[in-house]
Amino acid sequence: MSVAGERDQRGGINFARLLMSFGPLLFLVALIVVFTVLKPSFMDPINLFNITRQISITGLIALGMTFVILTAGIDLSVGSLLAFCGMVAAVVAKGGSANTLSLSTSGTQGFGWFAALLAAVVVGAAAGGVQGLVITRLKVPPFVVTLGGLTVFRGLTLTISNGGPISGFDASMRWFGTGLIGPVPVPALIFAAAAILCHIVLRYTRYGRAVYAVGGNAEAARLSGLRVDRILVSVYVIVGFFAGLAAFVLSARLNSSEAVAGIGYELTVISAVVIGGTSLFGGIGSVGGTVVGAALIGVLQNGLQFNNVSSYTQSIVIGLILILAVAFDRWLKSRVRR
Amino acid sequence: MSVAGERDQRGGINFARLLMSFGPLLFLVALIVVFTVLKPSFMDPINLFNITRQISITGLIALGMTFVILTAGIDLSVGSLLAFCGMVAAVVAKGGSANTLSLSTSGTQGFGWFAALLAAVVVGAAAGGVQGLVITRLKVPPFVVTLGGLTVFRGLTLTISNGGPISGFDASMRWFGTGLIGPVPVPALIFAAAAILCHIVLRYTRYGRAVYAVGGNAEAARLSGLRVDRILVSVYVIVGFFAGLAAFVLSARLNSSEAVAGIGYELTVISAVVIGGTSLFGGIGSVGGTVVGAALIGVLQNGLQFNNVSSYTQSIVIGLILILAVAFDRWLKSRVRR
Amino acid sequence: QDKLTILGSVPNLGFPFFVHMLNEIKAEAAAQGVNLTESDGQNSATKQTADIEAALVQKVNAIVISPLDVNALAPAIEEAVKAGVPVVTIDRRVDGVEGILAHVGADNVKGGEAEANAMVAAFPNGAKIFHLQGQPGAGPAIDRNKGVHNVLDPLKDKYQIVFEQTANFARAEALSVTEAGLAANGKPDAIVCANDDMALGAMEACAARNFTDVKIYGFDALPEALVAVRDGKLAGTVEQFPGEQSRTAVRIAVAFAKDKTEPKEKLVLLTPIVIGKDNLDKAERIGETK
Amino acid sequence: MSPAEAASPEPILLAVEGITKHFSGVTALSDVSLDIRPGEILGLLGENGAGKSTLLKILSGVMPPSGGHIVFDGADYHPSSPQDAKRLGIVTIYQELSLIPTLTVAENIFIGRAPIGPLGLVSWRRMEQDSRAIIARVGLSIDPRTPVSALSVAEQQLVEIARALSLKSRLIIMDEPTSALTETEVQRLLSIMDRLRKDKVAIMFVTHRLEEASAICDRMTVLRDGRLAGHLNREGGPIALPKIIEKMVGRAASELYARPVLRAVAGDVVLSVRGLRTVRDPEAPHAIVLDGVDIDLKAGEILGVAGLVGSGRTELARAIFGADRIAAGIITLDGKQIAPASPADAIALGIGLVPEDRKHQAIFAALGILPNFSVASLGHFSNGFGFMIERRERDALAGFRKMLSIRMASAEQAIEGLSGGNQQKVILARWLARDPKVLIVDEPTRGVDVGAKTEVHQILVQLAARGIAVMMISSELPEVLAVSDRIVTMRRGRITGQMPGVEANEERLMELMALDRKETQ
Ligand SMILES: Nc1ncnc2c1ncn2[C@@H]1O[C@H](COP(=O)(O)OP(=O)(O)OP(=O)(O)O)[C@@H](O)[C@H]1O
Ligand SMILES: Nc1ncnc2c1ncn2[C@@H]1O[C@H](COP(=O)(O)OP(=O)(O)OP(=O)(O)O)[C@@H](O)[C@H]1O
Ligand SMILES: [Mg+2]
Ligand SMILES: [Mg+2]
Repeated sequence: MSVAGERDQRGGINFARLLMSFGPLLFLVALIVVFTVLKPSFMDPINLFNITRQISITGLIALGMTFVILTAGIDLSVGSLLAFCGMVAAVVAKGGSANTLSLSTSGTQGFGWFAALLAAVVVGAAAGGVQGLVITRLKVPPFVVTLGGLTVFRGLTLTISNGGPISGFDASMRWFGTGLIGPVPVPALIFAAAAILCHIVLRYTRYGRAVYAVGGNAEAARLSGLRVDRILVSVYVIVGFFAGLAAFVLSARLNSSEAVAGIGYELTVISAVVIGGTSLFGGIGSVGGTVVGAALIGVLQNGLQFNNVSSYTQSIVIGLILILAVAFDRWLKSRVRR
Repeated sequence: MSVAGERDQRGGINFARLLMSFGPLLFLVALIVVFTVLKPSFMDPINLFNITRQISITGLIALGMTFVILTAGIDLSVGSLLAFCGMVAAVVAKGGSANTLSLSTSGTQGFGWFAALLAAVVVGAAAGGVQGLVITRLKVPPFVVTLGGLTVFRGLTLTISNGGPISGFDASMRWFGTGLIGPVPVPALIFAAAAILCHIVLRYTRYGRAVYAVGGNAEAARLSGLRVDRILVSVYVIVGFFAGLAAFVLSARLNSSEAVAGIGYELTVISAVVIGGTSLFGGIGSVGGTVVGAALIGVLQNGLQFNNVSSYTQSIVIGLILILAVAFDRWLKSRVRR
Repeated sequence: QDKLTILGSVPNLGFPFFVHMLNEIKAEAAAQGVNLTESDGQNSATKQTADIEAALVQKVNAIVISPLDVNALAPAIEEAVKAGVPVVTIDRRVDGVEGILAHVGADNVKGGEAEANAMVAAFPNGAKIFHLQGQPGAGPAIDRNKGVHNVLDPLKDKYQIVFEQTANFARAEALSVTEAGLAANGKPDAIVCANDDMALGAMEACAARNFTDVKIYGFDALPEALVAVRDGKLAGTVEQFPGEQSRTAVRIAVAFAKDKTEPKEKLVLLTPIVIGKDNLDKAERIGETK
Repeated sequence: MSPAEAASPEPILLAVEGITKHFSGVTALSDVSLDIRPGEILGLLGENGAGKSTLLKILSGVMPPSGGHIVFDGADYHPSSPQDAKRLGIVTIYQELSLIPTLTVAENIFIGRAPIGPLGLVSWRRMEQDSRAIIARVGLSIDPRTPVSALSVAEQQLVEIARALSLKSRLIIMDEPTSALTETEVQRLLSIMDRLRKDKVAIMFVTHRLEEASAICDRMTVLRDGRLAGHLNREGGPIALPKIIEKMVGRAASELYARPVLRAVAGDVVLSVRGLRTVRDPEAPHAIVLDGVDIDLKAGEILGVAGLVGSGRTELARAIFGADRIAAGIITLDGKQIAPASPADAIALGIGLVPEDRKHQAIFAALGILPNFSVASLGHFSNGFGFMIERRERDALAGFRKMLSIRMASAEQAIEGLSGGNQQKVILARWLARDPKVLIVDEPTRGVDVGAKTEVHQILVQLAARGIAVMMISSELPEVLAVSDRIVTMRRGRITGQMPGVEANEERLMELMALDRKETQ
């Protein structure tokens, strides 16, 4: 199940086996091949970097969502929270002048990118924490709490922005969205670093063990002395943090924070996690899977656009391929197990 | 847990106890009281009938969704399927002339309302059945299959309608959306009849009890001799049927089938079911709860609009009240049990 | 007698265009000394219908509405007309309902045509074009798309749309879609977008590749786009005068509600224009830019 | 019981011929044959993992065999689902309970066959009335409208038995139906089985309690490592235990339940409980679960706790462990008053609990053995930065694997794949890794085979010898008698008696367990 967990006897990762046992990855590779054959320029590094940059926003949130879903929870509020954090970051970056529409990058009278970043992640984490507390203290199911959050955060965003965007950040902030280190886009690097960090946390730390245990059997986890409620709150803090980070990167990339940002992201993000093999019933899954899931969606969208497929047909094809990728994975697994 | 199940010793339904033990219902009553105090015309029968008509569309789908969620499944495709069925109904009603935009209600050269209704529910049920088969045969989780369905059906809808709406149905068809029987809107009557039927099926038939059993523990249900896969397919057929019925009523009401109809309905519908006390983990819930959940959402929206609350504030208030209603329900239940 | 109350309903307050529209309705209502009930369709025909129904129960004296979808809102508007409430539609015209007091609008199809014509004028010798469409199935997306094609389809030989995709009226999507388009097709001469948000997203994608001479056209003339036009980053944006439409509509509605004054014209059509660097002063919201 | 009749020439009802079953890699059954006649009770015995449940699942249509064939009532029998079996009158009580937790007792009993009233609709009234009678047959007197999730494991087991008995059947398959039951219920079940035998119903019976098997079975088929180890017939008297054990383990049986010699002298009182009360529902005064329990636990002793189903033993363990809320009472540990508000608190104080419901309360089914083992000691196996020190973890597991002779393939293997006995040993290892002062074990050998059971007993004795205070709750009196230094009995949430292990015998304990409260006053 765990992508990163497929190791051969000597402890190294056996890629051939990994490929053969994880359907979505195989599908991803197949798609890349098909798109390259259709249009060789698909493999142009510019395009590949475009894809990594594009998946980095929802990918970052999907990392946090992996923690949540591993505990058998869900967070539907991420799209709205992203818009909210983005707006907060913009207000901070522009020094509190909420409705400045100037696109000029000069003479910012605001608090700079660092304060904006800090504000976005702190607000995101705090909002997640509040939702986590409502879930654990008031015993309201995560679906309901975060569905409420979805409308509440959107309303708050519209209220602080009065419906409009806040645009025009200084170059130092924009670098996080549009900059390159060598040939690699900064958002992609941020995503990669975050993915590695999350992988390490989930796989090699005591906290990660606890997350799997709580998702695997919450009652057994409690009877084994884990502070289940704290762990549950923490995963919502984490996903909130990532929503804030993604918001910062998105605002930097678009040079604008919009009230309508992130609409529908919850489904994209949850798809990435679920296609990556994480079970909605908790306890099973991995960061590697989520990265593959996010990449699959990104490659599919980009490849179809690349071939200028009509948007109607795109919808149909994307839907079918997502189902097929998971069906194929189940089939592979059923061949291996039982 | 079961609204309809709260009975006193002598077998009658004890309303006082029901009220005191089911938070959302208490909340609904409280909201109605508050809105009436704020603006007595809220209680105007016309307004009340408006509310029933407004909730009937998502309410119908929520009835079907109750079956699905009782089996621990989910259907995210309902909004798109609604649009798809609506478009099919329109094509049939207008006799195959897909792009007729005339609003004229005269001289229909189509196949009439009955054929349109039949087409909508058959297509809905069939689409649901296909998704059910993919879920049970290919063992793809319902979340993934119906998320795929969400994009596939939308793409199909756009393809058959070429993006535009199909409008202008004859009076006999429009009656299902706008007609009255006595003072009561036809859509509300359809919803009420369907709700009663679903309640009887779920509570008083072997099939209904089997749905609960499958959701409570699918493996145990199988071992007890239930045909689990057939039951699972059947609930997706049911929700598809209701999506088709709702599509017909909506098209009749708006005198138009739109390609963008039903976007985001999945969340509204699932909220109604979940707020009504049905567990996303299956096995627990009731039709009565779903009706209360749908009514709670409808009354909230109408009441806030009635009091001219700004739409941004509306979002915030609705989100908070949904969470509170469920939190209150949990609190009531925790006082009674253990 | 009590103050009159009118309903002002717009399709979706998530978009700045409609926020502006509602603000103008609000301002004019205040100027006319009437109460205003606000309604946000939240991008749902059923929600906007429900709002109208609620307003009818409350016996508003007039309705000023920009319908989300002209077909789907027709029954609700018909209901209002039947109930004897004067209705003035803004921006999007509802055909087929008898008895609407007046329509004040600027046709989206005409706007699309104006946009395409501006682009054609900028490239008399033909051009390679990207076209970013709005949300599939949404009324304005359909109309604007129609307008663009009305102009460009007969000129197919010279003006090739090499890349045509939806970006759902959203900036982030426009950015990604344009990036893919640029990677697949190289630099175009022009990008025609169905709203300003998408134009601004396309602008970022071009800027990232240093394609600063691509002419990008938006739609709606939002302040942010006007700034970009002024700075030479966008080639133009279509102005439909939503504020003027709104104010006119409110004046007509209030006049009728007060003393049955019939409007001078049942149909007030403002011709959409393309705002470029040279006619920025014609833009309605130029005052909001700094 | 008339064994002579069993040998009478009834035609064979079910014949299994050369059945084989492979799971990816594992061969669970290899060329197994057996047969059973109407009116016969066939015991199916074997160690954990011998393949008993696999065979029964094949017979009841849960899974197909990989080879071999089955004849039922003279015709070839290939069930493709449990309902095929049900239709032929083959009824199964599964080892892993197969009740629907969210439904009521009545509905579980009538699943798929609810009584239909005049309008073709389910008649709840009749369903509930009939259920009352059905569960009374197995000695259960709960409200049939109770949801199954609120029942104790034993009560669930009884409901499941009652359901099976209420079905029209020709062959009843029982996979460890008694594992959670106390003596009284077991006796009742055995007498029901005896009656069914007279009605010419065939019964296939799996148990790890060999006394039961020997008392009721006409014949036995013994499996070892998936192969047929032999058949045993009742000849004149019950089949002797040593003979069964020898067939099961393949070597001569050592004395069962021999009191292990290694004994430490009980030390000071470590844990002391005074006036402990718990209530299930604060607003319903009759819902008292524990009603003033006083108990002392000394270092280095094993305290056995005996009681009937529902006597409150589990509640006592959970209350001490901080898993349930306490209404009144004082708990002291090492002379200091403690008030654990959660298991985490209790664990930090040095208390451990092996819960009674392994599947729901102890194991993380989808996770590997390693995380299952270390979950209660993550602090111990990680460094100051919170990183796991896997080497230390693996070494510790390897140590316990040897000490407890856990049979497993690798530390990564999902714990689901282990036999019940080995799962239980992993759970024990989980607690041993913490080196607790007090270890409470609730039904520690439920579903565990004789060999492993003796091993578990020995482990408990070793723990006590290391100075750990062990409290063992068990429904098996022989087990309580075999290992306990001291025994207390419970009845309706109260302690009804206490005696040194050596002075106890089954009769005395039963008397105290069944004593009504009025009689004690
Ligand atoms: N679904 C499965 N997948 C893989 N192996 C399995 C599966 N079910 C059982 N096994 C293996 O088959 C063998 C026989 O298991 P089975 O459950 O039949 O034993 P049993 O005799 O019933 O043991 P116990 O007394 O512990 O219940 C064991 O080695 C077990 O690990
Ligand atoms: N969560 C619960 N909700 C309602 N009733 C419960 C719950 N848990 C246990 N009970 C009931 O409480 C009583 C005491 O149960 P407990 O488990 O403490 O008994 P026990 O002595 O351990 O017996 P056994 O474990 O053999 O059933 C039983 O009647 C049981 O049905
Ligand atoms: Mg077994
Ligand atoms: Mg117990």
